[in-house]
Amino acid sequence: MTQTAADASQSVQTNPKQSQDRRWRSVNRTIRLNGNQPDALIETLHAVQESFGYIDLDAMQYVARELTVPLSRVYAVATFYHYFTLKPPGDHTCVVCMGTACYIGGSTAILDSIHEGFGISPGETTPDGKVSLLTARCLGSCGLAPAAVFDGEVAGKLDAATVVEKIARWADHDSES
Amino acid sequence: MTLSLEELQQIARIEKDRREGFQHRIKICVAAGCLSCQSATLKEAMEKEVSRRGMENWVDVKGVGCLGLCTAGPLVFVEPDGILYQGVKVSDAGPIIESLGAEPIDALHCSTDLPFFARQHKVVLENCGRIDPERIEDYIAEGGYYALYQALRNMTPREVIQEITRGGLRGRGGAGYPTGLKWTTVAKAVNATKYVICNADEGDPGAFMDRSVLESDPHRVLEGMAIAAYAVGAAQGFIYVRAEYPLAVKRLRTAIAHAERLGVLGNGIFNTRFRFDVRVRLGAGAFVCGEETALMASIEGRLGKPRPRPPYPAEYGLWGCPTLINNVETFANVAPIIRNGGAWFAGIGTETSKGTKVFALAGRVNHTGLIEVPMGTMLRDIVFEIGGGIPRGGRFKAVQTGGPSGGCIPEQYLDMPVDYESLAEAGSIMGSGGMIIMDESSCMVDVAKFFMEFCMSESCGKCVPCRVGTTQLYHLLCKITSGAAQPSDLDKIEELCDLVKNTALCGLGQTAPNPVMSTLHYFRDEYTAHIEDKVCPAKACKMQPAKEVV
Amino acid sequence: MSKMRIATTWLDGCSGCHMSLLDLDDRLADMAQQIEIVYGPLVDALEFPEAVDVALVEGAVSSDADVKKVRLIRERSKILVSFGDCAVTSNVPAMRNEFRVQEVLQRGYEENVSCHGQIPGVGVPALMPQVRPVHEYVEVDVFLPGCPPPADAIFFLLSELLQGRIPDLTGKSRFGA
Amino acid sequence: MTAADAFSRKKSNTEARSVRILTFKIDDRDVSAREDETILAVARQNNIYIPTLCHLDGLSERGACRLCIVEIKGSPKLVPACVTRGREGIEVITNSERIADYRRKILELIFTERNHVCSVCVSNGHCELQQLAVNLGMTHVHYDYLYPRLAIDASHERFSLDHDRCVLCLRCVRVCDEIEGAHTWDVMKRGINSRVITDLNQPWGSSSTCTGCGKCVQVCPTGALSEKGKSVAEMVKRRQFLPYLQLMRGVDRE
Repeated sequence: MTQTAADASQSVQTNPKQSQDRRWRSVNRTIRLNGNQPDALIETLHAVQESFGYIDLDAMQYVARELTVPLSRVYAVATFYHYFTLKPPGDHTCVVCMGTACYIGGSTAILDSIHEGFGISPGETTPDGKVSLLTARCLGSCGLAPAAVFDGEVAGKLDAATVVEKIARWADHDSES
Repeated sequence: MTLSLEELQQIARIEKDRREGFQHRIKICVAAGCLSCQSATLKEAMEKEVSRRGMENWVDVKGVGCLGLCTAGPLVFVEPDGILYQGVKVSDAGPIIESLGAEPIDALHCSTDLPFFARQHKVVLENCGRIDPERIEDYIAEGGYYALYQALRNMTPREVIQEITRGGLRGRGGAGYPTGLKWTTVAKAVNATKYVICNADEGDPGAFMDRSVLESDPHRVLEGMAIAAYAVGAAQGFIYVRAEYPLAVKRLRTAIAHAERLGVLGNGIFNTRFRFDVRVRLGAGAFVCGEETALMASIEGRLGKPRPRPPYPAEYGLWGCPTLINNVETFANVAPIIRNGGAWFAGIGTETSKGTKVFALAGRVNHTGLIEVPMGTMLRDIVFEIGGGIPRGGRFKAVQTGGPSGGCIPEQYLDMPVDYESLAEAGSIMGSGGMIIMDESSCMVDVAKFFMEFCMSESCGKCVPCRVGTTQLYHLLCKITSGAAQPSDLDKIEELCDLVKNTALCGLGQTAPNPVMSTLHYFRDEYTAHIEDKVCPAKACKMQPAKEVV
Repeated sequence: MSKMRIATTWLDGCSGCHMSLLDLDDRLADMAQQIEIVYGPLVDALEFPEAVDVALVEGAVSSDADVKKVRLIRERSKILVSFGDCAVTSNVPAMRNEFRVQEVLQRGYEENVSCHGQIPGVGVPALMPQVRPVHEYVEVDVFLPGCPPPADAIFFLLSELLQGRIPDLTGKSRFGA
Repeated sequence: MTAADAFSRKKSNTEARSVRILTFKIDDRDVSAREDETILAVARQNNIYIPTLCHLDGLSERGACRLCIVEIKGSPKLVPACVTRGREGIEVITNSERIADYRRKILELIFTERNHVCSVCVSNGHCELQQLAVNLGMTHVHYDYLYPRLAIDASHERFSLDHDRCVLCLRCVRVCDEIEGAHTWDVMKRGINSRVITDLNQPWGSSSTCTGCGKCVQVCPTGALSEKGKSVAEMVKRRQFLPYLQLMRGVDRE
């Protein structure tokens, strides 16, 4: 529980339950709506991730206590489901679709060129914390293969050069500012 | 509050009058495919153009669900002229408005006489691209919730099930289990509490029909669920939907709220004693949760790991209660069957596979997108007529159906009718309806490896054959595609396929070897080329034979 | 009747299996009428001979020299026995497989020595990236697991082979012993 | 409690309390059984050997190791004996060539998954996995070993955890949850990356929920969980407490 999001762990110290942090309030709302039931574990973890961008150990501890779910079960669920991440994401995220259509459409080449250009593999973030690379099982945009999501926006019919250029823009733009 | 038939009809009438009031209606596809081509901005631009010209009262601009031909997005459909525009840019908004009532713009025009549109038969997708998914009135104007009224007021639960059985509807999630039979089992189970679950955890890579239905016509699924709940005696429903489909989730939540406000969900629906509530539960990125028992475990907030069956969910399901689980497309077929009768539905399709099926066409084919055809349509028609053939003069090699549980069907089966039995005979399955077309540039070993990697990382890890067997298979396939394999490795692959298929705990494991087995069956020479000659015939694999010790 | 020509060899292992062979004691002497040990650490032969009837291979395949050796043995022997756990499972030698060869060498020859650490490079066989059991390189006719296999099991093995039978070793020995 | 247990319990609660007695065949022998008994239980009562690994009397069933698969005559599907109930008139085959072959291969897969170096394992000679290899006639593994890089957790003052020996039977998870009630153990990640964990995947010694009862160690079939300071010869697992606790669970069931 060391270098987690500083503000998040701060609010833990001030007890998330009473926290005025709107992120904790959103988590607490989910917990309350589900009547603190253990079966709301996945819903609650979704709420944590949506609020904080990831799920850290403090949050897991809090969720376990509030829903009376064993600690190990919370960790098990948070790591079983690939949608959840325990690491803070970079400032920007690029999700490359690895569905069948995208795969035969060349998404591997896209990943290769991102690796070449920025030195990150799926699941990794650039050392400066700017860009995270993820893969998705299938975005359901098979008609536009190969597809990727750039900060929540789906883009289709991509090729390696376009993707690298888009990511480069993130990396450069932010370093100037 | 409860709703009467008169009120339902009135809503439909008002909505229709409202539509009639407009001289032109512009429908812009705002499903995920076109959204990723900036159709939302296009819609804004179109609205701006209309208001700039002060035409709000006779031109209606609305966002609709999927129009099908995703490859040509953003798509715009103009009514009542019936003109479809493709690849519409923001700058085209003005000219399109100008052209209303006059000659259509040739450069953007997309003929709806194309076999892609003409050969389709829409039941599940009948409203997709026609209605605004965020307005319940639009759905009602198309006859929505009338089937629910019919069922609740004029039919007994038994009659509802009989009608479904008469229609011959089979599960659209993969295995094709007769829906009527499933409902009967749950209806017969004795328990105060029962549940209805809609499986919207569409995880097959290459399948997006469920997403499209949820994004384009969410009320249809809710209505189907409510009818099912009435038939089996449930009062609570869950929709288990992938968190990766935020738009579908949002529209579902909107739809549920609207339906509750109107009284077609909730207490005493249509002045009966029937009550039904629906809640959305989010998946979290686990393919195995498409398996019934894993899905229920996940709804209960636990690890999505399958358990041995029996007991089946119909007897012992969610929180130990009898539970009906059907997939999105299955529920989407329910209302039309009740509205038009089982006999009507049974009149579409083949002897054993009734109705229509939605397929997601993707891969090396000219027209990618969502199509709906009667069961039994020839594979060749789907690929070459509707799909428009292989781009850039390529040669058809195989079509992959059924996702990671399915197989690759080679050219010699092109004249096969697409139904549950024929697909199984060809070594594949219907699955949820993904169809990936492959040409000569695809290496079949590489495709098999792709699916095995999928099964390996989606394996829940509970049973040994799936957990370790898929890993071993993946490693063997990697050896082949990297040129490091020996002939004996092929024996090991076949042996492992047989082992995993026969001894794994759940459907995911038991079907995981299918892509390997089917490619090995039809394209064995590609495997041997990799192993013996150390070449990839499709030139897709990077062969780096291991350094030999001499 | 000519004597059965037996060769024994020792790849990456501890020689424990050979010790167990010696534990046959007087039974070995009895058998001397029927067998001839033509190669192995116990006899004085420089090159692996031709036309060997039975080869007992102890140890895992660990270096390029092992690979060459085991292939030669296979070529020149009628029956090849994977003799003991290292040959059958790669056993303790394979514990280095979790690490890269360079890491292993550094640990063994530099970090863990008190003075003048140096990784030997000249005149020693190069290590394979991973230690593997014998049957991954050549076809094996009989597997005799055990660390070491008990003398009784070895006796049974040899007696059966002398009778012209491929022995069924079920229950005679086990992994680990 | 397995779904099957819970279901039959519920059924017997709602329906009449009479338990039917069935007769069927296991390996050509006529056997009789209560309808709520598993094929495995009936086979054991009749001294018919069916290998098991994840099963342990006194814990809920998982049906996960697949070693106890049996054939039922006339059906191509193999069923796990530990969770399948008998049915009137069926013929169960526990030891056909086909089953023996599958079991051996499944066992081989388990051996390839982790680094089971029996010769230097604390449970050498007292290990169920090692014994299974003997019982099933598995003399070698013909699949490639995977050689994962795994750690040992020796942070607990009395026990240690060696992932290299773990077969993911989850007996530890079940005994801790179902009998001790602490639920210190669970399994993280999925598929080939699954690992047993304590609490939030933290060192066992720092677990806030572990009661130190050691039941997990005693039920572990291999050397994955062991007691510190014991020699190989001493590392015999003691499970005497399980029948007693099982009895309590039985009382609870009445």
